[in-house]
Amino acid sequence: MLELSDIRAGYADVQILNGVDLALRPATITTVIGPNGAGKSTLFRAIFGLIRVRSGSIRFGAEEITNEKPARLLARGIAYVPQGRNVVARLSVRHNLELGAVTLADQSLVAPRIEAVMDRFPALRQHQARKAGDLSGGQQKLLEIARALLLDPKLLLIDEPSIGLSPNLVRDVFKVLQGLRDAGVTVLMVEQNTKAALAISDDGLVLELGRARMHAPAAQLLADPAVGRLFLGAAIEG
Amino acid sequence: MRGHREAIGVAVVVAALIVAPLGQGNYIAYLLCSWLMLAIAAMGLNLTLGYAGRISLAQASFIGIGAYATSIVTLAHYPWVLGMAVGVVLCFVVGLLLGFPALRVRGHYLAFVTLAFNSLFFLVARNEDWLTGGTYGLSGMPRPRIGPVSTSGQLAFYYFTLAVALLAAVVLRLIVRSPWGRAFKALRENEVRAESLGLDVRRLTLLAFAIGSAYGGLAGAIEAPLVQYIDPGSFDVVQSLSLLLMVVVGGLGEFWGPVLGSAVAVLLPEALRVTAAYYLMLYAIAVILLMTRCPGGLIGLARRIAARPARRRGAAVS
Amino acid sequence: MRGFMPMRRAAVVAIAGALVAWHAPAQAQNNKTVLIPCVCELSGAGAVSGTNYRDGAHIAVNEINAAGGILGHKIVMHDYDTQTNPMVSRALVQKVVDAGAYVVMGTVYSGSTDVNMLVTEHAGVPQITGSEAPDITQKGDPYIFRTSSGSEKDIPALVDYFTQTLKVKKVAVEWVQNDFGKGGHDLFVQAIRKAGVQVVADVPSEQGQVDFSPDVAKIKQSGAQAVFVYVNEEEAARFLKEAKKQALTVPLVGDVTLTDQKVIELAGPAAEGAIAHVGLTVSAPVPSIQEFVAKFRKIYHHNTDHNGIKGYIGVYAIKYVTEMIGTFDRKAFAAKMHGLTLDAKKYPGMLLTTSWDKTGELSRESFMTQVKGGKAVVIATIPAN
Amino acid sequence: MAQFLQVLLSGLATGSIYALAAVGFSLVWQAAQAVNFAQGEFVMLPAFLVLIGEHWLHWPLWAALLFGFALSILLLGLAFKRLIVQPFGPDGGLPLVIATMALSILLKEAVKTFYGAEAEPFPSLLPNGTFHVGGAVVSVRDVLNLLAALAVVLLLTLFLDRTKTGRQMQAAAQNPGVAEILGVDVARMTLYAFLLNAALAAVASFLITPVYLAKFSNGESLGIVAFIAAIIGGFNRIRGALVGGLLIGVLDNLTATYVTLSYRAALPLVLLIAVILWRPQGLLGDEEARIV
Amino acid sequence: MTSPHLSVRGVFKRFGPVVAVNDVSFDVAHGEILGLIGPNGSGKSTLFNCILGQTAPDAGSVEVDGRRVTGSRACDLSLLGVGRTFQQLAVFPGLSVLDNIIFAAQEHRGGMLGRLFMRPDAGLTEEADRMIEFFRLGAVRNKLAGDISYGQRKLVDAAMAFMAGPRLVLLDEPAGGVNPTMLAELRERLLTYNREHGTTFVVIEHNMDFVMSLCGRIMALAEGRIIADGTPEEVRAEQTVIDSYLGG
Repeated sequence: MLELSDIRAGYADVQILNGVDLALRPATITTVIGPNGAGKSTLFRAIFGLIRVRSGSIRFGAEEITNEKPARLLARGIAYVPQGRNVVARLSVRHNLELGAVTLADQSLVAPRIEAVMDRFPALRQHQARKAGDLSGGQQKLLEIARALLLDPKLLLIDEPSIGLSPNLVRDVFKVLQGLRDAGVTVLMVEQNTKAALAISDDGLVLELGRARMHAPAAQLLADPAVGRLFLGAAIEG
Repeated sequence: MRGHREAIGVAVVVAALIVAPLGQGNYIAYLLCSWLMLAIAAMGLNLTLGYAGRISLAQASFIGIGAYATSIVTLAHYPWVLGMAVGVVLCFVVGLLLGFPALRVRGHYLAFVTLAFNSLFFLVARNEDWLTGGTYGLSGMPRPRIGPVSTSGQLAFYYFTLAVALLAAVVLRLIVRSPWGRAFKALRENEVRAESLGLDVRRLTLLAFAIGSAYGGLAGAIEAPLVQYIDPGSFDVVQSLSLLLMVVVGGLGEFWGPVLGSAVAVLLPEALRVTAAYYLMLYAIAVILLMTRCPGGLIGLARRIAARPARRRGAAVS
Repeated sequence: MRGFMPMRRAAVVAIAGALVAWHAPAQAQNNKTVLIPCVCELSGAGAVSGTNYRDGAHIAVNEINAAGGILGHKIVMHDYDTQTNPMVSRALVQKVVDAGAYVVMGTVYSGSTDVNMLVTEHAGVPQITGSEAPDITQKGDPYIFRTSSGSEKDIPALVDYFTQTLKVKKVAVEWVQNDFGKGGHDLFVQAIRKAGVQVVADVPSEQGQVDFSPDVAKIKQSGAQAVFVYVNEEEAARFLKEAKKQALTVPLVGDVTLTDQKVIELAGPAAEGAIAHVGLTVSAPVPSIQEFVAKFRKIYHHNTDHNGIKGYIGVYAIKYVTEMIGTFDRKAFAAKMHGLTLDAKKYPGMLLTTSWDKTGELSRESFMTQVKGGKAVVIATIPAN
Repeated sequence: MAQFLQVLLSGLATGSIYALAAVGFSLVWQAAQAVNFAQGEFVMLPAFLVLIGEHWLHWPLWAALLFGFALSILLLGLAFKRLIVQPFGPDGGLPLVIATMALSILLKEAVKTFYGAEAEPFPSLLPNGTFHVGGAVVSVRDVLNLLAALAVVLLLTLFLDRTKTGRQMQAAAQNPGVAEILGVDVARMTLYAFLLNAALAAVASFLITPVYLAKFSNGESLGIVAFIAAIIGGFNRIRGALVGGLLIGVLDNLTATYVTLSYRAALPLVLLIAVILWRPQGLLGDEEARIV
Repeated sequence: MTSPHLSVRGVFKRFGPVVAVNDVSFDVAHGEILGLIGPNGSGKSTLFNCILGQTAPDAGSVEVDGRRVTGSRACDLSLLGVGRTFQQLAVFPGLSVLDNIIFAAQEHRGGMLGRLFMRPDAGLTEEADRMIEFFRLGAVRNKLAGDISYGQRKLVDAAMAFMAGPRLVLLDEPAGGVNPTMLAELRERLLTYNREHGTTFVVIEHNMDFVMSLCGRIMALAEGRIIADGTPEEVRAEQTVIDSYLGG
C-alpha cells in the first residue's frame, strides 16, 4: 500500500525525520503516536509533498511517489486532512466540498459524488448553503473529511482530527474513519487522544525523535505500559 | 584595522569633496549642494526605515517644514541658525506625533498613513497663503553669513553645505554606533524579543520618527537658501517617493546607502544626458533590474561583487 | 575589510559620476557656433508647455541655421529637462551659464523662472522666458524678457470686456490653484471689484481635477451673469463639458487657454461659444501664424499651443537683436532689447509686431476670440498697449 | 436639493471610475500581497494603446479597442507578473514596492516620449446626451459609467462566487496552504488575478478616458485614489473597493460644495487615516482575511 | 521560609468559549527550577504569556518578589529582572552574535538618553564575551545571528536571556529542535548557571528526558488546570498525568 523507507526531512537546518521506515497494510487504520516534536505532522507533510524529502523513498502501490506535488498525489488517490481548521471560511459548505474535486478529470462526476458524501454526512446536506466559517468546529472537521473523500481516495492522511472537538464529535469522527476503513480505504492518522485512537485502529506506529520505534497491532500497544511512559520521557528500547 | 581603513576611506572622500568644485563652474557646486541636501534627508529616512524598520512616505513634508521655517525666519532678517533650529525642532516634534500611528500599524498601512500626512501638508502649505505664500511660494531667502563671511557665492555656499552635511553624517554615525543604533536594529528585527529584553519599544519607535524627521528639517534648512525659492510643489508626495527610491536603491539600513542613492538620483540624469529624453526610462529600468536582482541596493551589489573574487580565490586554494 | 569595500566603491561611483558631469559642458564653443540652450519643462506637470516651447524653438533654430546662422555662427541648442522642479531648473540654468550660453531660452513655469532668473541676472546672461506671471518683470532684472505678455497686461482688457461689452454686475471666477491660476485670479478679482462688479462665486479647483460638477453647480447657484475661467487646458475642457451638461448658459470668458485649439479638440461641441482674450494664439487670423502652425504640424505630427509660438519667436528675437548690435555681446543685447519694437513686416520671424518695455515686459496686438463652429474666431482686436 | 442631487450623482459617476481601479488593485493585493504603485498608470496606458491602434496603425475603432485590450492584458497582466512581481518570490516587501514605483515612472515616460505629452481626446464609446432628474442634469454617459462599474463589479463577484475557477481563486487568495493540498493550481490562480486586474484597468481606461482625456500623467492622482478607496472600503472585499470608490467620489463633491473648496482633497485623506487607525480591515472588510 | 520569587494567584483566561487557564495558583521559590509539562492545548503557553505581560489575564494576579506585575509591559518586567526565551526562535538575525548578546543587557544600563552617549558597546563587551564563552559560542562571535546553525541560535537565545543578569528566567521549549549533543550541553549550562547565580527557572518543555533531568520540581497542566505537582519521579508515576497524554 504505502511504503516508506529511510525517510529524512525537515525545515531549513533542522532535520525532523531521521530515517522513518513504514509499510501500511491496505484497508486498515494506523495511528501514529509519539511525544511532541517526534515528527508526526512532519511525516505527513513529507508524504504529501509539502516539504522536500531529503533522502529515502516513498512508494504507493507499485509507484515511486517521493517528492511528488500534492496535485499528482491527489490524482493517485491520496488525500490529506491537516490539523487545525482548513475550510475556506467564506465559501459555502457545498463549494468547499466541490473544491475537493478540482483535480478530477471528469467534472460531471462531481455533483453525484457530492451527493454521495452528503448522504454519508447528513449534517452537511442540512447546512450546504451556509458559509463554512459559520459551522461549529466539529462540523468543519467533518466537512474537511468529507471534502477529502470527493476523489474517492485509497489512502487518507488525517492529522489530529480530535483537536478542539467535544467527546461526542470525536466519537462521530472516529466512526466515520472506521466506516471508511470498512469500505476499503487505508487511513493513516496522527492523534493526541491516543487511547481512543488506538481503540479504533488496526495498527499503531510509535514515532520518537524522528524514527519509527514500534509498529505493532494497536491492541498490543494499548497494553504496553512502555507506551504511556514514552510520553514522560522513558525511551523505548528497540 | 577595519576602522582604520574606513577612516582612510572617509578622509579620501572628504578630500575629494573639498576639491571637487574647484576650477569647475557654479553648476557643479550647485549640483553637489543639491546632492548633499538630499543625502541629509535620505539619511534621516534611512534611520527611520533602514535601521528602525518603520516606513515613512512623508519625508518631503519634513524637508518642507524645515524649509518654510528657515525661509520665514530668515526673510524676517533673523539669522539662518535660528531658522534652522526652529525647523529642526518643529520637525522633531511633528515627527514624534507622526510616530504614533506607527505604534498601531505597520508596513503598507503605515506607508499610506504617512503618505496621507504628506498630502495634507501639501494642502496646508498651498492654502495658508498668509504663512507660506501659497502657490507663489517664498523667494529671495538670503544665504547665511558666518561671522564676517557671506556664503552667497556658490562655492562658499557649497563649503557651508558640505560642513553641515558632514556634521549631520557624523552625528548620525554616532547615533547608529551608540547603543541606540543597536536598539533601532533590534526594533526592526524582532520587536517582541527586543521588548522582552527591556527595550521601551514605544519610546524608541517615536524617537526613530522624530530623529529621521529632524534630518528632513535640516535638509529643508539647506534647501531654502540653496534654491532661494520654495513652493508647495517641491514637497509633495512624489518627492517623498523619490527619497524612498534613493534610500532603497542605495541600500536600506546601510550607513552610506542614502548618500550613494541620492548621488545616483542627482548625478545620473547628468551622466545619461546623451540619452536625452530616454534618461528617466533608463533610470526606471535600471531600478527595476536592481530591485529584482539585488534587493540590497547598490551597497548590497557592491558587497556581492566584492565577495565574488574572494570566493573564487578561496575555491582555487581548496 | 568588509566595511571598507562598499565605502571605497561609494567613493568611486560618486567620483565617476561627478567626472561624467564635468565633461559634459567641455565640448562647447568653437568660434563658428553660438550656444543658445533651451532649459524647460520636459517632464512633470509642465511637460506639455515645455515640450511645445522646445519644439517651437527648434524649428526656428533649424531655419536660421539653414539660412547661415546668426552673424555667420550656427546656433547650437541643447535641451535641458527641469522636471518642472524649480531646484533642478536653477541647477540647469547655472550649468548652461557656466557653459557659456549666449542667451538662455526658458523656462515656462513661473515658479521655475522666478528661481533661475536669479542666476542669469547674476551672470549677466539674457533670458527669454515663456512665463506669464506678473512678478517676473517686476523685479528690475535687466536680463529677463518675455515671449508673451504677462497676465497683468491681459487683465485690463478682460475687465473692460466684462464691464463694457458684457455689461455684467455679478461674475463668478473659476481658477486653478497653481501659480498660473492664482496669478490671474488675484489680479482679476482685484481689478473687477475696482470696476464695481461683484464676485459672487470664487471657485478654486485642483490641477488635474476631473469632476467639475460641484464647481459648476456652485456657479449656477450664485446667480453670476458671466464666468471668468482661468484654468489649464485639460481642466478647461472638462469645465466646459460640465458647464454644457449642467446647462450653464452665461458667457464663459477666459484668458488664453479657454479657446485654445487643444481645448476645442478636447471639449468638442462643449467649447462652442466660449470667449477668451488671447495675446498669441494658434488661431489668430494672421497668415504668418497659420503658416507657422501648419509648419509645426508637418514636422511634429501634432498641433502646438501658444507655447510653440513663444519658443519660435524667442529664437528669432535673439537673431534679429544680435544682428542689430552686430556682435555677440550679452550686455548690449539686453540694452538693445529694452524699448525695442520688431515690426513683423520687416522681421517675419516675429509673426506679429512685438515690443518690449524697460522691464522686459512684452506688448503686441491681442484679440478677443470666440469658439464658433469648432474654431476660435477673432471677435475683436485689441491694440498693443 | 437640486444642487445636492447634482453633485451626488456626479460624485457617484466619478466614484465608479475610482472603484474600477480599486477593485483590480485589491485583487492583486490579495492574490500576491503586492501593492502596485503603478496602478494609476495601468489605467492610463490602455487608452494610449487604443490611440496607437487608431492613429498609427489606422485601424477602425473596434479593432483598436480589441488591440488595446489584448495588449493591456499581455503587458499589464502577464508581463507585469512574470517580469516584475514573480522574481521577488512570495514576499516582495519594500523592493517590490520600489520596483512598481519605477514601473510607474517607466510607463509615464514611455507614453510621453513615444506618444506625446499633450492630452488627447479619446473616442466616447457611450452616447452623449443628458436628462433631468429632480432639477439635476444627468448625462447619459455618467449613468452608463456608473452602471458599467456596477455591472463589472457584479460580474466579477458572480465570477468569483459562481464559477469553479472563481472559487478556486478565492481559496488560493484566502488560504493558499489549503488550496495547495486540495490540488488547486495556486500559481495559475494568482496569474488570473493579475490578468483580471489588467482587464479591469483596461475597461476603466476605456470608460474614463473620454472624460479624463488621454494624458500620460493621468495615473498620478488616480493611483493614489484607488489605494485610498480600496483601503477605506476594505481591500479583502470586492464590494469594499466599490463602496470605497463611490464614497470618495461623493464625499469629494459634497466637501467641495458645502464645506471647503481649498481643502476639498483633504477629506478622503483624513478618512483614510481614521480607517487605518481604527478599522484597518476597512468599512466592509472582515477581520479574518489575510493582513499584509 | 522566605517569600516566593514568583507567585501566581488564581489566574484565569478564556478565549471565546475555550477556557485556556482555569484558576491556576502556584509559587516558585528563589533558585528553584520548575518544569511545566502537559499535552498540547493544556494552557502552558497562555499561562506564560499571562505571567509575562503579553496577555492580560481575565482574573488573578502575578507577583514577582512580592510586587504585583499583572498588566506590566514586557520591557518593565525585564527591568525587574525577569528574562525569557521564546518557543519560536527569537534572535536578531541581522545583528552579530556579539551584538545580540550585548543588546540583551544594554537597556538595563543607564537612562534612555544616557545610552546615547555611552560607548558603542555600553561597556558590555567583556561581560558578553564571558557569556559567549560560557555558552561556547566563541567560534561564531562575529557572525550574523542569521547565518549560524539552529542549535547555535538556540544557545544565543539562552545567552541573551541570561545576559541582563535576571533572577527569574522563563524558558519556553528551550530543547525544541536541538540535537542530542547540543541538548546535553544546554542542560549542563543551565544547571551550572543556576548553581552559580541562584537564578530561578520556569521551563516549559515537551522533551521529557530533558525537563525531568533539569528540573527539581515538575508541574503538569491539563485542560488549564494543575493536575500534578512534585518531583520528577512523583509526577512520572502519576497515572492522571499519563492519562492526560494518552487521552480519556
